[in-house]
Amino acid sequence: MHEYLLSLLIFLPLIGALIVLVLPAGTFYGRSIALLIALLQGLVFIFILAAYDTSLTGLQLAERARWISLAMGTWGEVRADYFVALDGLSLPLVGLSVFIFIIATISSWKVEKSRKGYFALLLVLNAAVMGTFCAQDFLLFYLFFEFMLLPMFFLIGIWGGARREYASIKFFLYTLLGSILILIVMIALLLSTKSSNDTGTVVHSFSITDMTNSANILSQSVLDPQRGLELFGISVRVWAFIFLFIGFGIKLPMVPLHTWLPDAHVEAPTAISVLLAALLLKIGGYGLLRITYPLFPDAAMQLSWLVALFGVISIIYGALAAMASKDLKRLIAYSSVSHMGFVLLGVASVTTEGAAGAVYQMVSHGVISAMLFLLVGVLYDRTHDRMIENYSGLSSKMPVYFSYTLLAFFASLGLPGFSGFMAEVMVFLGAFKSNGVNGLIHESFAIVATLGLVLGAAYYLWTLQRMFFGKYHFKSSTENTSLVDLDQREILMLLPLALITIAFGIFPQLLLNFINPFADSFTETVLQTGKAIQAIIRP
Amino acid sequence: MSLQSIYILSALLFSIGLVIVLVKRNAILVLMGIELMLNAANLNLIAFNKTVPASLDGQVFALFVMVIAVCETAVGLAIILQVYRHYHTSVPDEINELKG
Amino acid sequence: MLGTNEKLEWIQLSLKYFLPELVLVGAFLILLLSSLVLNKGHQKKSIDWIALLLLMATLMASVISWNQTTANIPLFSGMLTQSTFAVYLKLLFDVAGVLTVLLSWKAYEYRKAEYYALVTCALLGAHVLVMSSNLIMVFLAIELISLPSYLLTAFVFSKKSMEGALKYFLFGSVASAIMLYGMSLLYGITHTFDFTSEVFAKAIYYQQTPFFFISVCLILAGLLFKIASTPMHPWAPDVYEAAPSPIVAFFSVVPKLAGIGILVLFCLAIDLKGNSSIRWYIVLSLIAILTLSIGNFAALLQKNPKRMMAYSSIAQAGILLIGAITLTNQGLQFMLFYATVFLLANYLVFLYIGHFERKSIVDMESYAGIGKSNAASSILLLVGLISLTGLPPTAGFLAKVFVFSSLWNSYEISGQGLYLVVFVVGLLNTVVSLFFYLKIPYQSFLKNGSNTVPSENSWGVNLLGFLLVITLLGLFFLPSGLMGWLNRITFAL
Amino acid sequence: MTLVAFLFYFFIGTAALSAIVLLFLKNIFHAALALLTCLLSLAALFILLQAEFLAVSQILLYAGGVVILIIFGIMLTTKAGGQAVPITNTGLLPGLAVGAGVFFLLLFFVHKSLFALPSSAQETIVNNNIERIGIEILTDYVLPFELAGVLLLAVLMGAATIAGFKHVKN
Repeated sequence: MHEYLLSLLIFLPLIGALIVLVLPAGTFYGRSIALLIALLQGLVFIFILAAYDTSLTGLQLAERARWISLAMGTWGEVRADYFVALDGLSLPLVGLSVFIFIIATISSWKVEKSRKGYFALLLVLNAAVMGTFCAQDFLLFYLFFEFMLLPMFFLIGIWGGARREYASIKFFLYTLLGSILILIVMIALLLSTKSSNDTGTVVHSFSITDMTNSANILSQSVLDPQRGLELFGISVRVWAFIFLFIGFGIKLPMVPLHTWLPDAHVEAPTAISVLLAALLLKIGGYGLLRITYPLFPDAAMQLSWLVALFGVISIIYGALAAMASKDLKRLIAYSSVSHMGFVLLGVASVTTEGAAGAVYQMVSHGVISAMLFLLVGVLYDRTHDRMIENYSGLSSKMPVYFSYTLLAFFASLGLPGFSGFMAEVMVFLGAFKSNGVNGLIHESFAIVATLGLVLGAAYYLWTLQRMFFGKYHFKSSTENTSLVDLDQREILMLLPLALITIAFGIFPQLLLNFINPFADSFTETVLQTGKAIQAIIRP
Repeated sequence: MSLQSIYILSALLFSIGLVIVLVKRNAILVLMGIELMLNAANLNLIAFNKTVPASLDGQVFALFVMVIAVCETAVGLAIILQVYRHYHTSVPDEINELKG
Repeated sequence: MLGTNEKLEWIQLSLKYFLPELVLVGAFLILLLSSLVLNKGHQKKSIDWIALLLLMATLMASVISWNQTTANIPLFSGMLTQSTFAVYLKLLFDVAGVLTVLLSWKAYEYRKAEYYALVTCALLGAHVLVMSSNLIMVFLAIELISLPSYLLTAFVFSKKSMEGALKYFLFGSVASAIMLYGMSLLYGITHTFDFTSEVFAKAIYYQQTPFFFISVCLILAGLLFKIASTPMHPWAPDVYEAAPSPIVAFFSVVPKLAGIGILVLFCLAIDLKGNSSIRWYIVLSLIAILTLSIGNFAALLQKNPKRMMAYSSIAQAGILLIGAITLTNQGLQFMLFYATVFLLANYLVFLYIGHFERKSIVDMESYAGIGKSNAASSILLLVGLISLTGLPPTAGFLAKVFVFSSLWNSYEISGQGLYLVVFVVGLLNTVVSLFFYLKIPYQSFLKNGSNTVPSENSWGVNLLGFLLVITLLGLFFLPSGLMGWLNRITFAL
Repeated sequence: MTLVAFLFYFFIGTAALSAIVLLFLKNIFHAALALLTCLLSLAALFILLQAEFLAVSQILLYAGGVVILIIFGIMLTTKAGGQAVPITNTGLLPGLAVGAGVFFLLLFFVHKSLFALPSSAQETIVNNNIERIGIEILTDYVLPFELAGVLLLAVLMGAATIAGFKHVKN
């Protein structure tokens, strides 16, 4: 049992999807099965937590089975494994995914249009997300990464709003462009690294662990730092870093590659917006921490300032664009861009605080953004109108809704006592420290980024003032819409989210116990390997 | 009596065949152009064979080319006949159901 | 020189290795006879079964000869060479033949026996073509494929299909005449037709002249016509639109792979193990780049699924060429892997294009809303298109990764900038290809159809589609078995 | 100049002339006759090149087969009233330019490469050419021979099927 926990986590939803597809159409079982599977995953995750040892660094609960092993004559052997495991980076994100999928399934309870397909796709997406966070083999990771694309495309394209086709295609193309860049680097890595435990013939392994170890780089290969291959005057290793950075940056999303996000959010149904914001964006940050930085530490040390710069641009631009938004959902989408900028800044600092802060921010933003999108969904369900200017004085009409919104806004703008505050504080600490510790990024980045906090407070408070305070008024084309307060199902979704933000805000140790060992080893490996490789390049 | 003049004739026949194929708008005439090109090749094969008297490769090849030329003509005319039945013309320009 | 008796003995010995082709000839004759007996009356339906059994038998014979073959064996006085490479391609052709019969099941009833006989004849041509080591055989085999192909295009007997057949015929005959002229010039240079012989190699080694280059280019023109590769591709869209869809599937796989096969063998011969002073990889790379780009960009504009697939198959030929240009063992093995996957995915797509065609869904637009009324079919079609695009989790992805990896590896070893250009163009084209491959799924899932298409009982089609999908997925998750087979193939001439 | 040499150049001349005429004729039936002239001149050249069997085949297969088929085709596809369809050209000048280009290119390279070769063109007179061809076809070339048979059968059957299809109006 113990050793199959992760596989269970990944394959449960796939089995669920099959069951949903096989069941006759027109029944209501689909959503029940989806919920059942999500809850079972919750159970599995509790077992995982019990089995996970926080005192250890490195991968745990590993499962490894030979998947592809091809003898390639002069090439040696190409090997890909089914290799899943957890560490302090994966575990919080897996937990977040399990939790968010339960919420998203409940939130999809009232989907009317072809239920069977919807829940089947939701379950497939579930499996892909779990797999992405667990995979420790590059090919396996890429497989799950790509596999998220189609379910998401159809979920937005079929169940979305008025401009769903445009939004889904834009989403698809952006993500695909990113994944092709990642693919190029994957091929280069495959050809340039060997497995650490090979005997005699060269074994080209996809294992990320093997690729991280700079001793495994084959001499005279494309990515060999000693060979120092250049393309247009820039080292191939730097190119590879840039490709990966762009590929994951699109997912994150980072300004200026973010334009797919507002459109996708505005058109997607509520549950899908929740998944998109809470989970899919995290894959960008996860990729940076898992692949981009550890695999190209030398290039990372050269270009961290660029990563930080894009982080700060995202923070400021996202906040400004949020302020200018008239549509509530678009506002929240842009606030996501702003918040994910902190992840970039944290990663770029390559300090324990910064890296831990980045992971913390990912989890925290996952919870808070889920809450925000659910709240928008609640309002949209009732009035089919998301324009901020059409509402005022909602607090008197929907007091419970107002209190949840207030809480979510405060959490999002980073008020102390909420998880967002902890995350942002850690990122700032890391960014300030970085120049002194490793000299990667300048303090000014951190200072400019604080501007993002001020702007965040400004647009949230302004929105509160416009929508909830004052005299009740609702301008609508259909007059007889009744604005009722939250029902039990909605509270069931929102309450756990609210509790979790508060819990992580007050007891950061809950999360940091898992994250810190990872953040330490991440910082150490990147800095040491980076310096070692740079020493090779410039002796 | 030199082989050079044969090569020149062959090149000439091939070029004329090519021009007919490119220029003429009648399927049957294009077919004739193709026959000219095949014959140019045959002429080459037989002439080159003269330089290797030990074998008859070139001549045998030319023989197969002739057989295939007959096959091609038969197939081509069968198709042209059917096209004519549908379109009442054998001029490809007037046949344009398929959008290019 | 061998005496007549030795030659006769050689012929007798050769027959042992010639079993699949003999079965094919037998199948051809049986089908001809049954056309006399069975075409009238209600026994017509048995023709499908007869053809299926005969082609299955051919497949079995090819499997047997695959197990027999370990090294290159010259057959029929050196006219042919039996090699693992050829036998593997023959296996692919036979699979394609069986699938063609299954796709034609219960359709195109008029003159069915002749129809199958012509398919058999073209298959025979493909078999012989990939074994050829003599230009006479190359020419004859290409005609054995081409002439039945012209006729098969006409087998819808409509105005359109006749026009397609005429265009195909005229273009094809000109191409083969040009190729023949090239062969005659090459004969003048080398004084032999056997391009695997030492005489040939010696002759061209001392004559790396522009004249030699031109005569080879003329020959390549004919081969590229069969592959439907730029600049000899313009016939493809018209023919694909006109021909019966099982035949289109056949055209886009069998002649193409046979053409690639002989192109590889011929290029290996003229490349002189890299000693040629003419850099043939440059020519092949340029052709591959052009083919890929023209195929993909032209496919974007198409409104008819069959025309779109025509351009798609042109682009796929480009990727097959990418596998071939390096002329290394590795690249060619991956090219064969790609060819296998391409065959399966292509037949899967044409299975459904033909299936929907019979429900009079011909245009892209008329696919709108089919995802609802024919959910199973649409999903299986989607998998086929995804595999052609090269996205996971289908074997198409792995195949593309393999082909591009070997290209990259060649770049790394040789440092030829051109390989890198091909690499980049190839990857960019993959993005472009996504736009048109997903057009049909886009219509069928995201658009609402005005008139709902009846979801008729199509379990037979879906069963076949499902099997193909399972194979495509299986090859992604467990490619080791197939790669193990391909590793047996070596390309020493 | 011997008689043989005279005949040689004479037939080269007729072949070239009839081909050029073929290019400019306006009547398709006359074009077929020009093609026939060209093919027969080639048959004569084959005899002079000691390829007698080929010459006979040329007359039987080309003159007797191809040209007759083509004339049948012309007769079946000309419009009612026996009026032959006038032949039209498109892009005659560019076409001619391409043709001339190809011709001079071939001429240039044939001249450079082949004429420069040490001429091994022996004027050996082989008496039993026909016998040798027969033996070669049934030994070395038995496979192509048989395959050509299969091809002929397939083509006859296929062409008959296609040509014999009667267009039924719905």
